[in-house]
Amino acid sequence: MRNRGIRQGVLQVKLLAADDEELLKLNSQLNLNLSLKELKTIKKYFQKLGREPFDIELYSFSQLWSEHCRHKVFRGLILDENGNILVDDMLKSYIAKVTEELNYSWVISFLKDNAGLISFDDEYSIAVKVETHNHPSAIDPFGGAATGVGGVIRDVLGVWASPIALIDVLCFGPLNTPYKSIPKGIKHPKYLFRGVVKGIGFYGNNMGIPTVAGAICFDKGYIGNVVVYAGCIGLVPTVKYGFWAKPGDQIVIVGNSTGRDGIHGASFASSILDERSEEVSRPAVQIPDPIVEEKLRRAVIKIRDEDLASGITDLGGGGLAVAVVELADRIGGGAKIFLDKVHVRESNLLPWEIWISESQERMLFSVPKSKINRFLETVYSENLEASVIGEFTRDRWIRVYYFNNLICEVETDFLLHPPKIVRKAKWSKPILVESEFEEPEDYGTLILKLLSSDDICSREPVIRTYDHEVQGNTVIKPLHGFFAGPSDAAVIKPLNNSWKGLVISVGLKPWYSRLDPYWMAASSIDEALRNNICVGGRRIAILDNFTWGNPEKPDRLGSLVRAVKACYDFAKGFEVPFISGKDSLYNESPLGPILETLLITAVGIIPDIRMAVTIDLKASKNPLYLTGLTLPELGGSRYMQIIEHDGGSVPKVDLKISKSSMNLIRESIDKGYVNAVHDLSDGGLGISISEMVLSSQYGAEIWLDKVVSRNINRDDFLLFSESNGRFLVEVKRNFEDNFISIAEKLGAVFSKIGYTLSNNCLLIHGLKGSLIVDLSGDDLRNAWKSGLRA
Amino acid sequence: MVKYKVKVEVWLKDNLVDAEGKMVEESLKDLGYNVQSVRVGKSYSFNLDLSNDSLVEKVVDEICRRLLANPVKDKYFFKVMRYEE
Amino acid sequence: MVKYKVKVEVWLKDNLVDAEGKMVEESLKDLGYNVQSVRVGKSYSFNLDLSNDSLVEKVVDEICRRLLANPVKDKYFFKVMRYEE
Amino acid sequence: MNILVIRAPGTNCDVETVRGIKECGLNAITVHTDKLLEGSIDLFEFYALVIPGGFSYGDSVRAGAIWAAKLNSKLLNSLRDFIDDGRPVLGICNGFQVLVELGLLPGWNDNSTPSVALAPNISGKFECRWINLRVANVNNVFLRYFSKNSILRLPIAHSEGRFIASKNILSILEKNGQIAFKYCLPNGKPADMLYPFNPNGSIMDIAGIMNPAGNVLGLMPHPERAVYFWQLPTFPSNIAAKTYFGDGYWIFKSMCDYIIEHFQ
Ligand SMILES: Nc1ncnc2c1ncn2[C@@H]1O[C@H](COP(=O)(O)OP(=O)(O)O)[C@@H](O)[C@H]1O
Ligand SMILES: [Mg+2]
Repeated sequence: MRNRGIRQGVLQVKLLAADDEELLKLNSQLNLNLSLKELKTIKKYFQKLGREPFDIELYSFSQLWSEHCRHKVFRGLILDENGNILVDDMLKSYIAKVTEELNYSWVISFLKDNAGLISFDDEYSIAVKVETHNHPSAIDPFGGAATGVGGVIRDVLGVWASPIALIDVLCFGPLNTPYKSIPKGIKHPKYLFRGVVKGIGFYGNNMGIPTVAGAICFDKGYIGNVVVYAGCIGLVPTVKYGFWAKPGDQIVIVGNSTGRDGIHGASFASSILDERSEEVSRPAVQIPDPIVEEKLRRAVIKIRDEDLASGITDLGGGGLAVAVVELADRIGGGAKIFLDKVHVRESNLLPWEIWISESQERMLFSVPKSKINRFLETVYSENLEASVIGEFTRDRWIRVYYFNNLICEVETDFLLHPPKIVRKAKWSKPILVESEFEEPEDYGTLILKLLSSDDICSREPVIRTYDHEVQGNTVIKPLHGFFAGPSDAAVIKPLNNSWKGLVISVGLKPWYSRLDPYWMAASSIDEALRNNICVGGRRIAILDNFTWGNPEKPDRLGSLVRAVKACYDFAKGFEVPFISGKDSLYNESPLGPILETLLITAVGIIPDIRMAVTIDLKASKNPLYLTGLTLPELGGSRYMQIIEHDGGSVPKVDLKISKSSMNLIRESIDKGYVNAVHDLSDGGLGISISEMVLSSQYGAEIWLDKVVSRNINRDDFLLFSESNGRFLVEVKRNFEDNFISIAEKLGAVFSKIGYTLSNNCLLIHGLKGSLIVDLSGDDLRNAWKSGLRA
Repeated sequence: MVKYKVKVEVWLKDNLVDAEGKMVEESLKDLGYNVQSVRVGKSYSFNLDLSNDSLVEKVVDEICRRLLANPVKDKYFFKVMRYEE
Repeated sequence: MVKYKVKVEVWLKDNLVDAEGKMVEESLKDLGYNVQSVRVGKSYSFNLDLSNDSLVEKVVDEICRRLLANPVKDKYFFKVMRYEE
Repeated sequence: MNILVIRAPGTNCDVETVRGIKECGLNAITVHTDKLLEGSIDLFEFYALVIPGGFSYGDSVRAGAIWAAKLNSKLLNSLRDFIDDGRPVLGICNGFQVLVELGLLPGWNDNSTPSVALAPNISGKFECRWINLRVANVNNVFLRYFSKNSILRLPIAHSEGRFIASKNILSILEKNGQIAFKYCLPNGKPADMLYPFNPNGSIMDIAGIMNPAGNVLGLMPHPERAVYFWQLPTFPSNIAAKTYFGDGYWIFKSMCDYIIEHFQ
């Protein structure tokens, strides 16, 4: 099949005469991860060129046409069971459409660059990107998670922004999963948890970027596949964001030397984990070195401020191959690359390995010839290595040389346009039996049990291992107040001469996917926005990150389409644009597909951080209001999980109720009518009120018969329903009337359910009027702080 | 049950640039020592209990490959010694 | 000029809790291995050129005290071996 | 009257440190260590030296060791002259580690091998949290705005902060009044090694020490992260109390006012 090529280190591959079977054999021999249709398209292309390809050319396709780089499924044509078109290009028809239709002037760049950009004030913009790094973290949790953080930081550097905050969202199997139940080749959740948390902290702490928000959840749907999302937020003077590269500009690679680590990362990220993954995939895992990236950050900012480059991009999935081709495309041209010029870390690298290596901490620049000396001086002054490896050309060809031999010559356009894929999707509503059960007797114990469960308890053992204060701009911290209670969102004050702040929050409700991925997505959006609004956020933009199973299976794709459809419906309904996102598919293991997971990240602004509101109660004798409607929506709730029942109805989103609730909170924060706000989320009213009390020196007394609800006549449903669109508010008593009149003006659903107390305790009266919960702040705190000891 | 004392050393493979080693080399030169080819590795020592019939070399090798070393970039050696309490 | 190959090992003193060792121990236990008393150390290997009359042990000890170990918390061992190129 | 904030690869708290100093009315600039070693910048143009936090050289060998070796090779004598001249030197977190590795703290002999150490935290983890500190001695350049036994709230963020010294050394430190801060309970009682009040297992709860003359201070907590009211974990409740500055501000302010008085 293969012949020794004439050129050193390069093999010519016999493709032109290969039949389908031989193509597939070649595919697996070279580890290309391409489909037959793609292989045939490539074969036809080389028939047209009239020559056999070199291995490096095939590897280029393997990277550039990977799911990871091209979003083939999201861009594909999806048919229903009968072969009718369900949707063509989900990215365009659902996600981008929201942003296009809303057409806000403050959205600077969406869904096209390394990160999405929104304006912050007249001078600055905010860049945001969230990445998944599931596969590498499953194999090597420390290295995988660390390089996930490193990669997303480079995405933000890749739009000339300086990183100011990080977020991480992690999903693991239950920590108490029995060892015996774990298939071979898969690591225990505890091991993954420790390694991932350590890796994330390692990278962010070393770089000096505060990790300010995130989420952690546990579910048996993650035993086979772990989820690691890492996000980065950056700040850039708006005029400095842009791309000015022209043909003739020099291509410079800066940073770490290139090695054999991370070869095939992009195609690995689009394949399925199995028993062999640990051995086979280890090479795909990269080695993190945050100190090099710290130097890169300084260099990028200097280069930006002194206008020394005309373009920048990170070297991520697919390495040089992908970065060079994409930049060439943005210029509308091609590129000439001399691979022997790349600074390498090991001596015996093959040219194709240099071309697709994913060694970390490297960035690619285009530099006008006239500035190249000053550019290099700047880079060297930070003790970084750099190599000029080629230049951009006017003609639309990618030409790669190795010691004067031309070893790759393919058109830019062809490299960027894999054949469109067509896939079948189907979704059928799961048949769930409604379970019936008695009301519990002892609500106090139940609340403590929920508070101490791994899903709800304090994330302190994790959060404390992340530096969330470095840079000195973290106003609302993930754990805030005298008792370090759980914040709904983080607030950053990025500029010294302005009180304006940035509000960062997340929404994550994957366990609702079992009931309906549509309402799972809607609930995630509602939660991300709620959390943001609680502290005073507004003008919110969001990001979507999907983690799903094998899209070649119609049921997996069917649920994906439903979730993406909800993203359109509710982002549009809430009038919040998508500015960036990412999908990670093929998350499968011998245990089946991963629990379908959508992370919504929300970034808002607050005009003056001095108005920011936290969840801790701030005085006694103030009224406590609950906004929004409580429905018997306990499907997938934390309550049902803890009493081990399935079924129930999934929380839906009523746009009108949610929006009026949110507007009420925002206006009352603006006017200074409220002291504390917390949204109702995991564990419902019972847990939210507990969290407010355990965060403060004051207490609360509430009456469940005052809660506005429909079709509920049980205390447990009132306490633990997870209906969306609800907030608990401590209103300043002398502004109570003002609060009510805003609520009425907005047509919000709301009621006064109780008061704050001077004693640090929680009292809850049930429907029958009797006291069903009587707990001290210490009881609540001790329970809440007792969990997550891995 | 058999008890072993194990010592493992993990080094970056020889053909890979050792960034930490270079840094240490520079510092030692700054301090006036005439050193070359500095490489930095990690050492581990631990006690290991095995059931009678397991092969200690095989288990320690597995430990190295799964946790202590990344076979793609690292080389490793180990020594085992049986002991009684 | 005399040439030496030097190997140094640095470990936290026995009476100090080795936190990294504890973490490694937990991870190994998570992976199902029955290990105890894990300790983690650092190793250095380098070549050293000395003028004929200097005492190699003295120089290497100085290197350890000045850079590779902090004698307040670390213990260290080294081996030196003369070699010809 | 400029203050020098030096950095090395991996330093990452320089920007907010400069900001904190400027808030007190003096100017501060950040300079790469290489510039000082090359000699293109002269230490004596500055009236104080601040070594900020971060992970210099990736904490290779051990935290602060490589940076200390760099400074040791070319600058140690100038640093000693600088200190003998009464100019303040402040080491924060990684900077504290560097001062210890250089032997400039405790700073009572000319031997540059360290006599104390900052070992990995006993928890085995990086710890980022707000802690309480009790001021043990105010007769120095940095703590003039506090009284003895006042309680400070500052954040820590490190993985190698466990202060270690022999009994003998500890008794000299105590005798000389060189212990600047100790970790304590919120009510000011000794933390007595209790985690997380003593967050890293430091012997005698020691969080910071100084030289006998009181112009060199090293501490694990980060004053630059406690300069403004909005950086404090008690925000927004503290707005009502009209506290504008946090305890970190007063450390910088003390240093700056000292410089103005002594060198202007
Ligand atoms: N993995 C994590 N990394 C950083 N911060 C986290 C992480 N997990 C949770 N947090 C933070 O802890 C606080 C409480 O989290 P959580 O209880 O999940 O909040 P909510 O229920 O409002 O989503 C939030 O500020 C959140 O950002
Ligand atoms: Mg919340």
